[in-house]
Amino acid sequence: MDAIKASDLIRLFETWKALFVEQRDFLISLDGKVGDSDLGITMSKSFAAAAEAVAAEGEAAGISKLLRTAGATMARTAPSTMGTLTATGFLRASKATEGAEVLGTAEVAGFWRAFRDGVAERGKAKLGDKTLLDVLDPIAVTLEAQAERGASLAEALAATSAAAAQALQSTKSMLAQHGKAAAFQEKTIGLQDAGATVGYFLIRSMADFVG
Amino acid sequence: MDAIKASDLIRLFETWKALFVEQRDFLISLDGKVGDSDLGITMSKSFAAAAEAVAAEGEAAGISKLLRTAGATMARTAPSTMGTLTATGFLRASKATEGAEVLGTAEVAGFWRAFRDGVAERGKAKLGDKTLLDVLDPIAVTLEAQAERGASLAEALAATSAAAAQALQSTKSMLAQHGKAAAFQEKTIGLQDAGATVGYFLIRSMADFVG
Amino acid sequence: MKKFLNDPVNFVDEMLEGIYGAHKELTYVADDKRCMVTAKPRAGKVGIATGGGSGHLPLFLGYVGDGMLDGAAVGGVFQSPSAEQMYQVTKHIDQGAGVLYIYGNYSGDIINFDMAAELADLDGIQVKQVVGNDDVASSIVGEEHKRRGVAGIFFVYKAAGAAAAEGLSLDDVIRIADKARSRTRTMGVALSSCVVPEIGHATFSIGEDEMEIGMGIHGEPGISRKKLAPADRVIDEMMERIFAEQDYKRGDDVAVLVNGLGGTPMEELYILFRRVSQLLGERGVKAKHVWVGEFATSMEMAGASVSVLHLDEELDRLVAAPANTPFFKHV
Amino acid sequence: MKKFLNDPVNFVDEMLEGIYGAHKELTYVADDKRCMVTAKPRAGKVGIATGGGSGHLPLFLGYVGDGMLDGAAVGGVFQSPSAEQMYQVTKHIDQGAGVLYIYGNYSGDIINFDMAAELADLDGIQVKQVVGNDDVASSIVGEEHKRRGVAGIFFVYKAAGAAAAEGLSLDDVIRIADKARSRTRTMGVALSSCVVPEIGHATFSIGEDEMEIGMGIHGEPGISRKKLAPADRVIDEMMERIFAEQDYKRGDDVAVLVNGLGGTPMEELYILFRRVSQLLGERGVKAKHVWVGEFATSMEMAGASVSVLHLDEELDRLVAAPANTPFFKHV
Ligand SMILES: Nc1ncnc2c1ncn2[C@@H]1O[C@H](COP(=O)(O)OP(=O)(O)O)[C@@H](O)[C@H]1O
Ligand SMILES: Nc1ncnc2c1ncn2[C@@H]1O[C@H](COP(=O)(O)OP(=O)(O)O)[C@@H](O)[C@H]1O
Ligand SMILES: [Mg+2]
Ligand SMILES: [Mg+2]
Ligand SMILES: [Mg+2]
Ligand SMILES: [Mg+2]
Repeated sequence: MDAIKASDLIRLFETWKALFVEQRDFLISLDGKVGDSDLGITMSKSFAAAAEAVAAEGEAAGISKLLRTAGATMARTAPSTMGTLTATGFLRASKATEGAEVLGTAEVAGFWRAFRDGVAERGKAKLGDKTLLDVLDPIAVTLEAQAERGASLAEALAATSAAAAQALQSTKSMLAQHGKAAAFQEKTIGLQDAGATVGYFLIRSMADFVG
Repeated sequence: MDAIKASDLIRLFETWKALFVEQRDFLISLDGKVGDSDLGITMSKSFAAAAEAVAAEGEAAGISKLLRTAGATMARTAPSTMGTLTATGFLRASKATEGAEVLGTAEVAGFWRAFRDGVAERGKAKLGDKTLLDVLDPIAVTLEAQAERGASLAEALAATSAAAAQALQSTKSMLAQHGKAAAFQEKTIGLQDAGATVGYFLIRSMADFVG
Repeated sequence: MKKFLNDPVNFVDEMLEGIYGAHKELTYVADDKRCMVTAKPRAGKVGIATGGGSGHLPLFLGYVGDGMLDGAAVGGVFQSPSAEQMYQVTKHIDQGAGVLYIYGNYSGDIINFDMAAELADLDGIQVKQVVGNDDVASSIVGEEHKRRGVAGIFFVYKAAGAAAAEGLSLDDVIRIADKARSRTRTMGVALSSCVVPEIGHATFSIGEDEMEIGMGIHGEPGISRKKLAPADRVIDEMMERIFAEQDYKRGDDVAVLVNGLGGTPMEELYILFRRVSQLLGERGVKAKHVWVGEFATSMEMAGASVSVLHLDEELDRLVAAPANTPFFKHV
Repeated sequence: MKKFLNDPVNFVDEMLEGIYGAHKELTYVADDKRCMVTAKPRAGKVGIATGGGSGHLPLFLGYVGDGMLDGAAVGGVFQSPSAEQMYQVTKHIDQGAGVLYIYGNYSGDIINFDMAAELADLDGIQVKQVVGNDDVASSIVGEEHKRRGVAGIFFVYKAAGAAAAEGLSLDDVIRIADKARSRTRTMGVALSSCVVPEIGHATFSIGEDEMEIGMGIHGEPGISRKKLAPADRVIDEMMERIFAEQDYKRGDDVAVLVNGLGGTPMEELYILFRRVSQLLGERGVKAKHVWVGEFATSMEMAGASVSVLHLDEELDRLVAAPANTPFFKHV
């Protein structure tokens, strides 16, 4: 597809919901290695709730309003670190897409830039701290470059998904500085970050969705 | 030996002490089947303490005084059901042997009669209730009969030990009415009573000691 | 065995050292830490003593204090204190108005408390006894005298302790203790065993998905061992047996104690209480006083018990009276 | 998993139903049981709120009551409440004198409390924060801001709660809370894992003869995993780290909290306290206020922590002040 309409966004949330049902146990065990095992639960819960909320609201609300609903719902249903950070991300994306009828490459780039900025402000992590941000930043940067060179949405997201995959790999060599993982210090080296994994899943799934 | 002197009694307590060190685990598991597993601990503790106390007191104190010391020590160190009942038994045996220089067959019979009566009064069990009393009573009865027919101490105790062995076997078919075992009801059938086992061990060991 | 322990032989005495170090309002007599008494006895008051095996904290000694008990003798883990120890406590707490023993129905304790009462009698101290037998699971109706005493003894302490604090006579305190005893019923359920330190392994074994309804606090067998059911169904079964014991009428008041056996977290106890409360509500019976927590444990045993005291006006007042012990405070 | 449970999804809400049923002095706002407030707010008083994940009873909501806190928002097991829930509690407990948040240093909580403070600020409510970071094991000296908050937060609640009850201003209450925070140190040790109901299996595994010194209350890794040592040696190691943190002089007073993580029986906690008390004695430091019991748990986890608050005159007075909450009473 060339651009994401409000009705597509509702289906995208359905896709994300299914994604986290599928990845629930994987994320539980990933977070369990250097965390508290809740990530699979919070993500599957929050995306399920968000998908239902946006479906209930309906496409007539428009993209920005749907994203706001998704963010607010997630903040309520899964107020873990990642739950609140992704909620913040969607709330900021809602602001960034105000007035947009559809999301083409430029709008999607704006979406993820705002998402990244929201997570960065709320979480106060730096790049390299082994967090979600280490995937979100290359996502935003890649999408901006793709938009600048006039790539189609499918092309842009495919490239971004690949960049995110690589960025996720890079988190393996980082030392966790935040959240429960920070306590594990050296033991986190060699492991991919759980939150970054979620970031990668989101973008890959979005790329598959439009591709 | 023909009769038990004060010095012998001190050695007999040594023997009993060794007996319960040896039987500790067996009694723990026996009491564990339909009770709380403490019998091996309480018996080894109380006879160790009693043996040390009578040794410290010395033969000059005389038999009755030594038995009193043993009983009082046991009451203090192992106030479980069996601990207090055996303590009561030795205190009563002390009364019964007042003035006795040595314990021949008649005195030993008096010893165990008093022991049995003490346990019966303190514990309020009836014969057949599957307790220590079901071995103590045949012990007292057999010893009296042996004394009446003028048996030597070794003979009398050998016969009594055999009677006690049989009485212990008989407890297998009884239904426990007292203590923790009572809760197990039918499950106690087929098992020999733990307290009765202690009674049998005491008399068998006494028989071996004089034999 | 996963315990914080030094030499298991010293388990009880080191625990007691810790308790006296932490709670200066408690002291002991006869140079024996196992003979605990309150540091501030009240002249003329009926003395109340309890005792029993260690391993049940806050039972027994945890209830020594204002509005509750005056003394407690404790033995080794799950073992009775000696007659001599109880006698020493008795002598100390008698303030001329007599002494009441309140303890659980276990043969070892009975034998030793009987002996202690005899010794105190020789000194001219009037001693009476009320023996807790609240455990419904441990014998049938009609054979209540065979039942074990478990967590429900808390209500007997509470009522009798408040009565004694009010200055009532020994006869009145006995009457009230006995009334609280006869109107209290408990049902327990165990999920795992405990480990007696000197024994070093589990007292009994129970499958990973099993529970035992009615198990005693030393691991005595219960009524049935079955697959662990949802919390609400466990309570339904337990409460059915409790309801069958007394004539609870609409409008009646009860006091409820949901007691953890040691290893079960508080969160679960409240989930259990929630269902107890629903069932009482369905019968129009009001849980006027509620306590949820650990009141009589079996060390690390996972499990819980529910005790219900059928109130009358007098018990209502006494149960609500203030109390202040190191382990139990009511304001 | 040996738990009293219905549907694990309802674990927290059923627990809360039980708590409100048992403790009428507690209520909630925003039609949300997870937004707990005291039923009797005091006009003009600085409001104190806390919050955090469920599964730590009596933390957090157990300290809502006289002389302690005014409200608490709780989340799912080991999960932060939402910013919205905290904001609702904040709005309700603000009595015009401002609100202080006291909570533990966990990223999920910080992110949500920050958001709540922003929301309250828009309403013109003055909100300040003191973030507990007492867990010595979770970061080195010099990096104290990275340390987790554990049981020692009890002392921060106690001191700040007493200060607010005395009618002190928000600035004074913050100063006192921050002082209590900065003078409190905790070391923990875990013997077994807990089970998050919705996950259904142990959070981590640990050998039958192992312990982990410094483990966090959600199973975060500690300093060292080793063979379970005698209780006294465990305390020696823990206290050595605590002593290294502050300049304790002969004649100094401290408050001590020996906290069970849930599965460890009280008997063992007193054995641990005994050794703590000996070590303090050797240094001429007095344990002026002592609490032993369960104050911040991890459901059924076996283990314990020791918290030490280095007193000064002001903290001494405030820690000793009366308090009365459903889970904690001090008279
Ligand atoms: N301050 C932060 N900023 C951005 N991301 C963070 C931050 N702290 C943690 N994270 C991310 O959150 C992930 C863990 O999320 P989650 O399991 O929800 O945390 P918790 O269970 O501690 O609340 C980490 O893998 C990391 O990517
Ligand atoms: N009332 C009683 N009279 C006589 N013997 C008894 C009585 N009650 C129990 N016993 C004996 O005590 C034995 C158990 O002793 P013990 O393990 O010390 O009991 P507990 O652990 O209950 O204190 C039983 O096997 C039985 O022989
Ligand atoms: Mg997590
Ligand atoms: Mg026994
Ligand atoms: Mg016993
Ligand atoms: Mg516990």
